[in-house]
Amino acid sequence: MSILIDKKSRVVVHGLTGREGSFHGAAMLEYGTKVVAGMTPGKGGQTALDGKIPVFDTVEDAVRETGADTSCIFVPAAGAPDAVMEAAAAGVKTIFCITEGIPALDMIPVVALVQSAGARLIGPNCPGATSPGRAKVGIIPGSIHREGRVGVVSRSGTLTYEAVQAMSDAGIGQSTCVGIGGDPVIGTTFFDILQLFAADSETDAIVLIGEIGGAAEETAAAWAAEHLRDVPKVAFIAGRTAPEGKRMGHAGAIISGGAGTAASKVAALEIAGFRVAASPTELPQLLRDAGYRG
Amino acid sequence: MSILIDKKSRVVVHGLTGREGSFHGAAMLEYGTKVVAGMTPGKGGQTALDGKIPVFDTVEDAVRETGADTSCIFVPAAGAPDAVMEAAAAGVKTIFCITEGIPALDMIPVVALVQSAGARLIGPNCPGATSPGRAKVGIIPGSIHREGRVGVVSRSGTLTYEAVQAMSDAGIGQSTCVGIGGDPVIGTTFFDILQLFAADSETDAIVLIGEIGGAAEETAAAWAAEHLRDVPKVAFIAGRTAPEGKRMGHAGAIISGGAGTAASKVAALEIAGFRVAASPTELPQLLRDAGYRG
Amino acid sequence: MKIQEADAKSLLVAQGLPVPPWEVAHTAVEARVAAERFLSEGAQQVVIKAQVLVGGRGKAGGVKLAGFAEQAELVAQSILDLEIKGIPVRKVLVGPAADIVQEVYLSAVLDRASRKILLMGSAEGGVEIEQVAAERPDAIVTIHADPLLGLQPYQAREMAFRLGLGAHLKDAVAIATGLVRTMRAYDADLVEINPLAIVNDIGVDGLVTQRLQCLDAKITLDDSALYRHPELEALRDPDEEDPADKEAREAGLTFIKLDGTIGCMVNGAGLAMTTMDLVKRAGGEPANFLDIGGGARADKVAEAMRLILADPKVNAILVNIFGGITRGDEVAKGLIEARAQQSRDVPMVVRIVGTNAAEAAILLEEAQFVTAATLDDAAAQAVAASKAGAA
Amino acid sequence: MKIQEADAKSLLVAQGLPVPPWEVAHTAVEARVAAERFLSEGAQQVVIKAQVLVGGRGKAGGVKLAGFAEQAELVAQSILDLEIKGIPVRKVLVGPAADIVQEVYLSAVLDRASRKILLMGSAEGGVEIEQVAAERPDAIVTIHADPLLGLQPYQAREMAFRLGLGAHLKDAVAIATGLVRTMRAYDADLVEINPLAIVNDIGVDGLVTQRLQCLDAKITLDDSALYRHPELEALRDPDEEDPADKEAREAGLTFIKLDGTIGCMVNGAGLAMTTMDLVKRAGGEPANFLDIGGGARADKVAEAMRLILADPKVNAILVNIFGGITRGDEVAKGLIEARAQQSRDVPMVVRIVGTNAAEAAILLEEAQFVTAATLDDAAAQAVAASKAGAA
Repeated sequence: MSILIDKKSRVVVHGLTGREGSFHGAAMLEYGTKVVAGMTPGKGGQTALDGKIPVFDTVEDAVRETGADTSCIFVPAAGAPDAVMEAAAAGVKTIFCITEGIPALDMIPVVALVQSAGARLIGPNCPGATSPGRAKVGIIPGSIHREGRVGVVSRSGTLTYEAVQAMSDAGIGQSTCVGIGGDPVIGTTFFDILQLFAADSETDAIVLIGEIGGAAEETAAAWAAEHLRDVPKVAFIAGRTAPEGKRMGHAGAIISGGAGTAASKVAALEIAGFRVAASPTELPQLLRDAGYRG
Repeated sequence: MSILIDKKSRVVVHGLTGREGSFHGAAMLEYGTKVVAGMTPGKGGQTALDGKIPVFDTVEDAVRETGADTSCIFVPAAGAPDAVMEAAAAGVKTIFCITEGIPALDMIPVVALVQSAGARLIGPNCPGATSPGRAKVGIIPGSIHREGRVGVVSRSGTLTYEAVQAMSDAGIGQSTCVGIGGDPVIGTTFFDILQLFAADSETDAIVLIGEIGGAAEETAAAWAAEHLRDVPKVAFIAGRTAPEGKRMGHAGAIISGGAGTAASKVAALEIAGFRVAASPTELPQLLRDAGYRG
Repeated sequence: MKIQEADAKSLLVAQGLPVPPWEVAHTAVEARVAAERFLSEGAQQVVIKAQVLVGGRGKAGGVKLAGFAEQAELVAQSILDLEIKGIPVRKVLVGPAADIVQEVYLSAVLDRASRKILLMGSAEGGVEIEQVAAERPDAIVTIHADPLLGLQPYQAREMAFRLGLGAHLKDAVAIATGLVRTMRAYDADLVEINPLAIVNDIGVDGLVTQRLQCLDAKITLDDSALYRHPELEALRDPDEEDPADKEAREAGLTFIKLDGTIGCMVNGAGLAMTTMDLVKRAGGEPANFLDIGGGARADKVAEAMRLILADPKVNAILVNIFGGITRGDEVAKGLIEARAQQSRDVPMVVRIVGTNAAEAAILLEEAQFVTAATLDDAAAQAVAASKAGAA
Repeated sequence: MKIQEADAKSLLVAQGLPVPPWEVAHTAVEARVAAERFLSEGAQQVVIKAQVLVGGRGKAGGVKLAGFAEQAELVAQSILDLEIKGIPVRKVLVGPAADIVQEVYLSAVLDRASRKILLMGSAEGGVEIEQVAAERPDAIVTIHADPLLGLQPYQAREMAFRLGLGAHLKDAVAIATGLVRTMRAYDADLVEINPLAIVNDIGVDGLVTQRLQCLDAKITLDDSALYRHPELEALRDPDEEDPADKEAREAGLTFIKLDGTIGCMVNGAGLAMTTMDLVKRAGGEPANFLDIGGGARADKVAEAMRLILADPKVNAILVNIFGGITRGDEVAKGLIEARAQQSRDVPMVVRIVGTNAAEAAILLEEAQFVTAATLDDAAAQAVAASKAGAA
């Protein structure tokens, strides 16, 4: 099954006619993703990606004309919250917001509205998701993946690639890899993704890649301790050497008031039965140690 | 059963220590309503109605200490929307807002929030409701009622009293009388109340008292035509002589662009099987004509 | 509260919306001066529009063009001589006539049914929206603003595309968003632009560009919210408010003058309308709608009586009070007091039921008032008295 | 972005919150002049507070009272001589010392877990909220603002009552509402008042009244939102920002200076932290956090290299690039260019994988760079080089 995206996902790319949108839109298409529409207000009626993909003025038009059910948003920070709301209002069920640098307070009403619309938002400031061999949405390089049965969830971008590459090199494939984003206010948390993996018949083990800041890893760990007791699960936490009070690149990666440290996250994960790697390269071995035979 | 309120309803009166709140609070108590609390910020710890009723600073306190499940709001227009939201957030399930003169746009978010909290708002600018012999909430004089099995719903105040008095005088009692309020944006419409009456085992007939403005009577009539086919139902519409473009006292009572006329409402009701009275005094006879034998 | 087109345009301008310039003229000479200004600034023609708070100005001859200043004076005079739906035209708006490429309709309105703000548009501008709604409902685009967050940019874009304004996307979005902002800024029930037009604009360099402009504006304010916009009270047009309405408003009464002979004094808006309806049904004509409100005391009753009697056509009075909050004896006292002071003697039928009705009955009997037990009776008696007075 | 107490107070004042007056002094003499002013205006004592962007000023001796002007000068000098958590004190805030009746804690903070604004209060003011949270979590009152409508008046009232501020209800509501408004007005992550105090206020008539005042203020701004508040950029304190951080910011890089010897250049924040962690694990000390971002081109790489080498402690460099958006060959070109221009020769270990890694490998080999295949390897090599350099 995989989670979030699969061969049937029909993707509308917001900003497909832009620089990033066209580059990654083409990569998605090449990977085999059903990119069915582009959305750029004022360019409705045109086509993109060498004439292969129709472009619409509104998401509503895109949904009606192409049956799009998944959004991939590449619009600038000032317009991205509106883009998410437009997608949710048009009935899109899974919305990936790749855009980084969105003011955190802007996302508060957006997250609430998306929830009440019954949709799911991944991100913002996330690399997207790949269900290897099926489809990818976002900017994760398709080449690093290998088909398999380990679910990967991460707050990071390139660090995720590092971990996934290490797994693929070791012969361990993935059911779905999801980057949930490094911002303080995101639509989907570790906790949400673990729930989805728990319910996925094609995911047999979990890799969680966290970082300093907040308490999302701890919350997810507590849930996993109870509901993923017998599932092999490993983790990596970035930022053991990060100083307090500094934002480490991601808006959400900051230790404040002594909370959100790597140590507290590692401890919470270990208590919950995760094996925690000291380097991403250790993840494959730890998966084996945890009993994963895939 | 009656609808909205009954012997078990536990009422917190917002503004119980004020002039209107204390007058009508006392009348409710005298009628037998379980008035369990007052709410006036800054007067928490005091008592009202001759020491009989405790007063709280917040609705949350009132709910926790007294189990209040019904609010009756007498606070001024500027504070009433907040009072409604406070009640809904505190878990109150049925909220009567008697206050008149609330700007219409203020009520838009309030109605949406109350709905999402799973509560019901009656009003604003409404006289409340009485379930004769059981309880009354609001400002309808208790003396005009008679226990019985006719459900009365109205947008008006004194006109409702007139109609109810005529029914009581003719020996026709009421299950519940509800004034839904004369404002453009109200929490509960004719349509909602008809649904409640339809589901009420102790309501055998319907009296609907409408007035010019909007299309709420037409909407309710269309529903009643289908779902209350065999229920005796009568109506009265005020404003046959009202000129176009003037607000007839109620903020919502205005004919604009040729829509919302008494004639269109009477026609819609008659098509839906209502007998429409030319005077409130005719209502009892029309009920009999419609087959009501209560 | 309705406000004049010129005032509505001022509010739109304050919210940053594009409105062509205008001047208000109370005389034909003022209109000519204004026309001279606009013609000298490059306008090919000026438009002169009656400023009245009723619809259908165009059909009534209240909107005309003029190509030169003298013509503007003549046209303005002809409009100032008009009476539109009974309202004498006391002023006109003068502005440059637009070179219209395309007209659409756009409004933000409080939608009772959905309990949301509704953005409503139609690619057919310049005609009455009610007519479009009745004849071709599909031609109307409706978009509801989120009840909690308001109109979102994507909604404004969608409206722009559906009205065929894609070539003016940014401006159309700003205008649609601006209508809702205007609505919220002033607590309006309705902000209507009809037409919103794409116009040819000739620059100083002689080049023609196209842009969007709000050529007409209609705004209705929420009376209940005026307390928090004291500055808007100044937009109430004294020319078009009946002096009695104004007095009533200041006394805290709701009064609407009508054409009949039977003055009505009632507590409660629904009952007041019903009382009018029953007067009519009994063969009479109500002279007014008058709601004295809940809990009215003697002084308010006296003031209400004064207002009713100020209308010389009134030759009978019907008082109908159903006491709830209002106490019947208070009203009775007010009536007795008012009759003692009243300027002229008019037959009165009084019906007081509900709270303290018994006490009221004693007072009224002592003072020898004519009373009635039911509303139907009261209406019949008042009509009979009015007819006797007229005979 | 953190801002100084004095600047935070300015923002609160702009939002209408009650803050006692203050002056900022850069020298002891300036502090004395300010103290003279407040003492002459009736203050019994003045308070002098170090202005540094780190917590724990009080414990470090950075907050003191003075009863007369000369004492203020001495105290100010002693504070200006301090270094608090490594930050030299360059200025102090001087203000009248408040006569405190009761202290509470109140803040508005972005709560990630609930994805809402959280209003947080404690009847125990003046102490660190983290300490209260750890020791007596029940003493903390938390109220979440509605995600769509914001903090409602009833929520502010509830906070006021639960903090025991019922006697100052109106003011407490205005302050609580004002904190959230401040947060939204400036896109702050945190607006904290600690303490919010009931103070005795002696009027000109000598009568003592009690009122609420914000005695301290801490505001953290959302860096992502600074683009729409250009005026807030002026509040960035140049005294406390590392010049390298500033240069990096202006070049569009994310750079945080640390204490070690191994310069790190990485694409992506998570990977950059991981690279630092692995350097440490291999026995070295990272000199910086540096994220060159996605899609970085040659010029950005060269600028990043310049920043790293500007730190004289750096004696080895680790470049770790996982190409996704970023193209490995672009980075390789940038490195080659940078090395050609660099001021001093420092051993460098380069690891480039992902997009266009093969092309990068060819370029790097031609230019005779030391490369590594895995991150663990790269870290080990860099640490070895650093140790060799230090020896």
